[in-house]
Amino acid sequence: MTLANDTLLEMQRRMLRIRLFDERASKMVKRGEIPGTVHTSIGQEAQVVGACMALAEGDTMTGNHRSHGHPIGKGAKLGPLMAELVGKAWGVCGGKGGSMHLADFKVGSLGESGIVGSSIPIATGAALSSKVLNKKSVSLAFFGDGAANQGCLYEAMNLSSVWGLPIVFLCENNQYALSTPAYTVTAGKIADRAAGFNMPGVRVEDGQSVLAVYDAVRTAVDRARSGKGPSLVEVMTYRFNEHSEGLRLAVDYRNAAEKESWLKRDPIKLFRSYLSENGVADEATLADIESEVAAEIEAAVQFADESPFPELSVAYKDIYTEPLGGSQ
Amino acid sequence: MTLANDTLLEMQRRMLRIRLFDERASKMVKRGEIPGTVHTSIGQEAQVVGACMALAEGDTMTGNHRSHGHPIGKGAKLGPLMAELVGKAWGVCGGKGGSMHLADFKVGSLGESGIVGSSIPIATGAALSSKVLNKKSVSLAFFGDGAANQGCLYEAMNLSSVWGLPIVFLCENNQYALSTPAYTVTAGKIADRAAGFNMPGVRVEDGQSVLAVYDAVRTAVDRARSGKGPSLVEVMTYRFNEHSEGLRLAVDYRNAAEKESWLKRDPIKLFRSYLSENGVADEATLADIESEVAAEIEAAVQFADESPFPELSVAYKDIYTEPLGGSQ
Amino acid sequence: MTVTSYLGAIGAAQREAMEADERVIIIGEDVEANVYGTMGGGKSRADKGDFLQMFGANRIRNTPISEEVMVGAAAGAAMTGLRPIVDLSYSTFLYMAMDQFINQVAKSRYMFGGQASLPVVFRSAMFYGLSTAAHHSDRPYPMFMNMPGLKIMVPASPTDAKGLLRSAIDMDDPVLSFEACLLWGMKEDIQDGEFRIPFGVARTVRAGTDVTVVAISTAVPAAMQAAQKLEADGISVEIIDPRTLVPFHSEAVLNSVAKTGRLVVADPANRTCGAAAEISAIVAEQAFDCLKAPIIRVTTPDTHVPFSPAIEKQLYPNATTIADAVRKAVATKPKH
Amino acid sequence: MTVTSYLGAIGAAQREAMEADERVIIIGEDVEANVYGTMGGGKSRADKGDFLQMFGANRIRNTPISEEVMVGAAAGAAMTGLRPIVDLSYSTFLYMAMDQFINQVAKSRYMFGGQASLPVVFRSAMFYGLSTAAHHSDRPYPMFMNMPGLKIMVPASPTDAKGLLRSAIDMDDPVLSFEACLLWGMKEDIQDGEFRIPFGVARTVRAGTDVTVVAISTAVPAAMQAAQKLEADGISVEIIDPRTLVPFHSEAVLNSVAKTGRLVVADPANRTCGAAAEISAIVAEQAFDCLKAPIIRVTTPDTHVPFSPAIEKQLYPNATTIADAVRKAVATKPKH
Ligand SMILES: Cc1ncc(C[n+]2csc(CCOP(=O)(O)OP(=O)(O)O)c2C)c(N)n1
Ligand SMILES: Cc1ncc(C[n+]2csc(CCOP(=O)(O)OP(=O)(O)O)c2C)c(N)n1
Ligand SMILES: [Mg+2]
Ligand SMILES: [Mg+2]
Repeated sequence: MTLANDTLLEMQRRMLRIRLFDERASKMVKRGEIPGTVHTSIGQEAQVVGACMALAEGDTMTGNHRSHGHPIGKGAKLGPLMAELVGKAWGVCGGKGGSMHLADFKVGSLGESGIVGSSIPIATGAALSSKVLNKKSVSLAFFGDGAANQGCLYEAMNLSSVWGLPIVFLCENNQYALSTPAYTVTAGKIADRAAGFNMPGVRVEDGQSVLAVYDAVRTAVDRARSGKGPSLVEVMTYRFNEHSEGLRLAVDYRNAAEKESWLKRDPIKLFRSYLSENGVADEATLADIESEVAAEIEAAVQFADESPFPELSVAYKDIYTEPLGGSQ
Repeated sequence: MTLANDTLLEMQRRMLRIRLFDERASKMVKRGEIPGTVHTSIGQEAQVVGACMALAEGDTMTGNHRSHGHPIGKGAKLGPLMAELVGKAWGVCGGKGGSMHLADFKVGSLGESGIVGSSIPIATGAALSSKVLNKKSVSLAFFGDGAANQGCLYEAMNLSSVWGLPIVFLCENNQYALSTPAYTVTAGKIADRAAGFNMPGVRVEDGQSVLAVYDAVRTAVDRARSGKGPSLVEVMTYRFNEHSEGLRLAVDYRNAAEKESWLKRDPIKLFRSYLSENGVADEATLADIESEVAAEIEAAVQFADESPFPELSVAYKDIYTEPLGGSQ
Repeated sequence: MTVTSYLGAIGAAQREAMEADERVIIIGEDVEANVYGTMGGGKSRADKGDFLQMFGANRIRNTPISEEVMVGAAAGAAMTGLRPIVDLSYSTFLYMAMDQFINQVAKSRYMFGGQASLPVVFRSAMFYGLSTAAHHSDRPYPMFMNMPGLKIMVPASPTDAKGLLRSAIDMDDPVLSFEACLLWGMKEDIQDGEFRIPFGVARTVRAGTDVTVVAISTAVPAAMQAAQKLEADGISVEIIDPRTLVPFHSEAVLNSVAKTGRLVVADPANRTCGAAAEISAIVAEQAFDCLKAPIIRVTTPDTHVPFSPAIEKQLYPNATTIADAVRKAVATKPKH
Repeated sequence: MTVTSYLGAIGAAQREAMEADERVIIIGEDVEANVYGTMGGGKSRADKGDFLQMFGANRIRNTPISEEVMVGAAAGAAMTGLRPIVDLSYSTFLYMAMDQFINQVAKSRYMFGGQASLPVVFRSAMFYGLSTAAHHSDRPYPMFMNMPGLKIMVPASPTDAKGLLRSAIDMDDPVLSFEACLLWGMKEDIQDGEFRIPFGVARTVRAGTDVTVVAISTAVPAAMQAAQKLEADGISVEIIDPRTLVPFHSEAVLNSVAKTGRLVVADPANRTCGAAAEISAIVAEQAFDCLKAPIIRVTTPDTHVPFSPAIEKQLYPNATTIADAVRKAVATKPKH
């Protein structure tokens, strides 16, 4: 598909946002400024942004514990995300979700899930809404290669298929689930599982190319939007950091050569070259984007800094629409 | 595969046992002699027996709510099964399981499950035992077309595949889950789902032929026993009775023509013809088997009649290996 | 007023809610064929009142047997504009979807700081006392009471079944409705047309002065029977049906105990960490000074449900066991 | 005696059990890489004590992320000759397999009339107080207490962690072990070599005369702190750690309450239908005459766990809230 230059630049901008946001988050973890567990999408930006940009406004999506990239890719404001990471009141979830559970309903991000696989049925439900209410929106479920072994994925694929729901199942195959190599726990190829559920299944071998991802997902999204039902898209990629920030394992489960070869395929560098080689943008434009994004990150951090912490009463809010009566 | 005449006759005998046992059970339900819910395997005997006879002694299996046929097919004694159906102390589960939850560990029947799909992981575990302890036994999981939409099946298929477990996933596709036609809730062909999990998947189109079922399952069993891992076998069949005995639905979800065409393909009649046409047994031998089985059923009923009801104390037994201390 | 059964009341609440709001849909196994009798009118599809006829396949959705995605998809649909009713048939199938109930349905509003709204009702029937054995005989509400974020209704009469269910469907919080099969056939005159019964308001089924009996679901009619027997012996029993367990109307119970000084809780769920335990603990903490006798729980013991009717029926609270507990409570002489 | 951490004690129990019995295997996500530190010795695979090195891949089984089949397969394996230990990492992942826990693990022995034996242990860590938010911060034992057929251990010290876990592995009943992450680093001198601590025997952590505090898991050290503070004020607290919740050593609690007349239950689980409710109900029923004051529950309120440390930590029972409850109990003048 041919994309407008603006769109291409927006892709680079969003990938950079994810990269710089996550690099900053990583630093903040080291400095003890972010509590809890943080999983970065560094290295996987093409896969995230290519998929998100294939969606339209009004489309919905769900994600997982590797939670920052998805809403950023879908256009969420960075300040409330950063404030969320530090547990502040201005956080997108009021400080109650944290790094693993971001959600920004404004941009159609219906929630990331710390429970691996568990948000796939939610995305399926959003697709059901679209169909029943004839909204024409598409739903997308992000999940990892690890999550692809959760049974609920196959229930969701089957249900979406028989009901013709507008949904895209997007498997981020970064080849590891924590310390576990996908090939040791995954029978066959994930994309091949689609056929048994009567839907197209494609694997994007070059998941470091934002355009390759975009194309595959866009095809699936168009299919869904036109009423032809669900698709499974598997994207091959790699996370550059450890499973979570600060995690140190006794065993080095990814060898150095493999890591190095993937580091060379940095999606942001690759796309930067593409943009300049194809005359989409000159060096100055690209540098501008980079400094703009850097400034956005600074602003986000400042927003987070300025935010107060939540009041204790907030811990008791939003369990229900209104406080329960009675003894509770 | 060429089978000894004895084996062929044993197939017919076991099919007859299931038929007559279930016909009797059906009558007893009508007379109010069996409490609770009863699902018969009438019409599906070829599928049950073909699969069970492909297993060897020491092999294990699990099943579902349509629960009588499986243990009978695997050679369980009829008396304790019948006593179980009427809730008596001499029942194979002491009266605590009932029609939907038969189990006869003596013949490797590890338990039928009233929860659709829920026993598939159990069968997987038995296969794991076999592998870890090098027992050479094979495990088989019976489940319906309805159960094939439970996620745990795909978790089990994936796990068995990556671990190379000796297991056969046996889908009894009788084309309906209660009132729901399989084609309305099942995307694609169930057997085709195997490929995505890197295992053979075959469909036995003539599931009314005990030999066709036997052949397909035997191939899968041999494969499993020789260490080559799991297979999925889907058998096309039909239940002749209503989903459960005494159930009356407002809607007639199976049309008369369909029912009639399947009734013509009675597995027991078909195999009877085969046996006589191929000179395996003459009329007298076949009639003898029939009356022997009829007598077995009478004896089973008598066994059940003679059995006492369980004492109330039994309700508190076998929750744990021994009674809990403390307040419980 | 029209004589209506418990099951008919459920059907009526669903029908009226579907007529009132296009966003209400029903999803579940075998709902098209109306297997459990709450999806409309008559014996045949042609009959007036069949939901599939009335509302069409877009709103009456027969599902595969996939509880996990049913529950999660209903949650996702509720978060995006629908108001689903999920018919899970038997309550023991809920465990299949436990992660969705707890980690998604119950937690999403909270975890996302109020962004998510979940107007969704999960109906299921508790099939106890019907010889369906441990895989089908269940009363699982205490587990769900332990998880904040879910509202829980346990109607014990046709009126409550209809009124509470309608409130549940209208509500923006997720509700679990536990319907007792043993009450399916119970009939009473109920108010015509639409009505709602609020959550968190207990019903004093019977006024009395000597002992408070808090009774849940099928224990309500059992307690009524017990109370009638006991009246003959001069013991006056007050029966309170909380109707919803979350929210729980503790004031109603505390006020009653303030009057009677004695409490028996009759709860068909398993004993340990059951609803009866919670009610006992509330009273032992908040109305200790009023108590003249030990709080007695009449529950199903911590067994699974055996198949054989010879040994099943005795396990649940019944008029005799409730009456015995009341007598025991009355027999205790207050120390003060 | 060797100084051992809670985590080290768990590892040691597993190692000794695996050495003693070939049928013991471990299955779980990331167990090969020893991500949670209970699968052996050192920092590198080469170090002595690494389970994969010691026992091989046939017995140390890294699984896909498929909790449902992990739990069910462990049950099936237990029924056919193995004695699996399943490492489920975080306790909030258990819901994924709830059907297997309840309908298969808990019910199979019973439903099949004693034919099935299930020697299997399900270990999981309760990650509360660590800013992991509602999807990871859990204390789910009350739900499982409501389901007969499962035994439940909640060790609060390294000694108990080792001794109870070993008993659990040796036992022919399914056991759920709920290990508190906040205790992982706790160290104490523990007995060398193999030892077992029986289920159903509470530990009197501290003797006292004025108030009984039953404390569970992390509430045990918190109660100790509270007791020390209170001692300075002349209040003598007896602390009982039940160690196993199923079976529950009710005699130990009843005897203590008989002495003190006052009960505070400190339980980090959610309040409604929690372990504290059950313990309160047992005492209100069986030791009513001894009670001089209301039974006070100190629990986590019925909220989910928020992420922000600014609002998380205050929610759990701690030395202050426990001490306050004890003071309140003591302040109540007995009516009699
Ligand atoms: C149900 C569940 N099981 C286990 C975990 C622990 N866990 C968190 S992330 C993770 C690995 C996930 O791998 P994958 O789905 O491939 O995503 P990735 O981290 O590689 O992006 C595991 C095992 C969890 N959070 N939820
Ligand atoms: C988890 C679960 N969901 C729903 C049911 C109710 N139910 C019992 S049997 C049945 C249909 C099963 O269909 P299938 O698996 O095809 O087996 P069949 O009855 O056709 O042999 C249903 C929906 C159940 N027992 N368990
Ligand atoms: Mg991964
Ligand atoms: Mg079927």
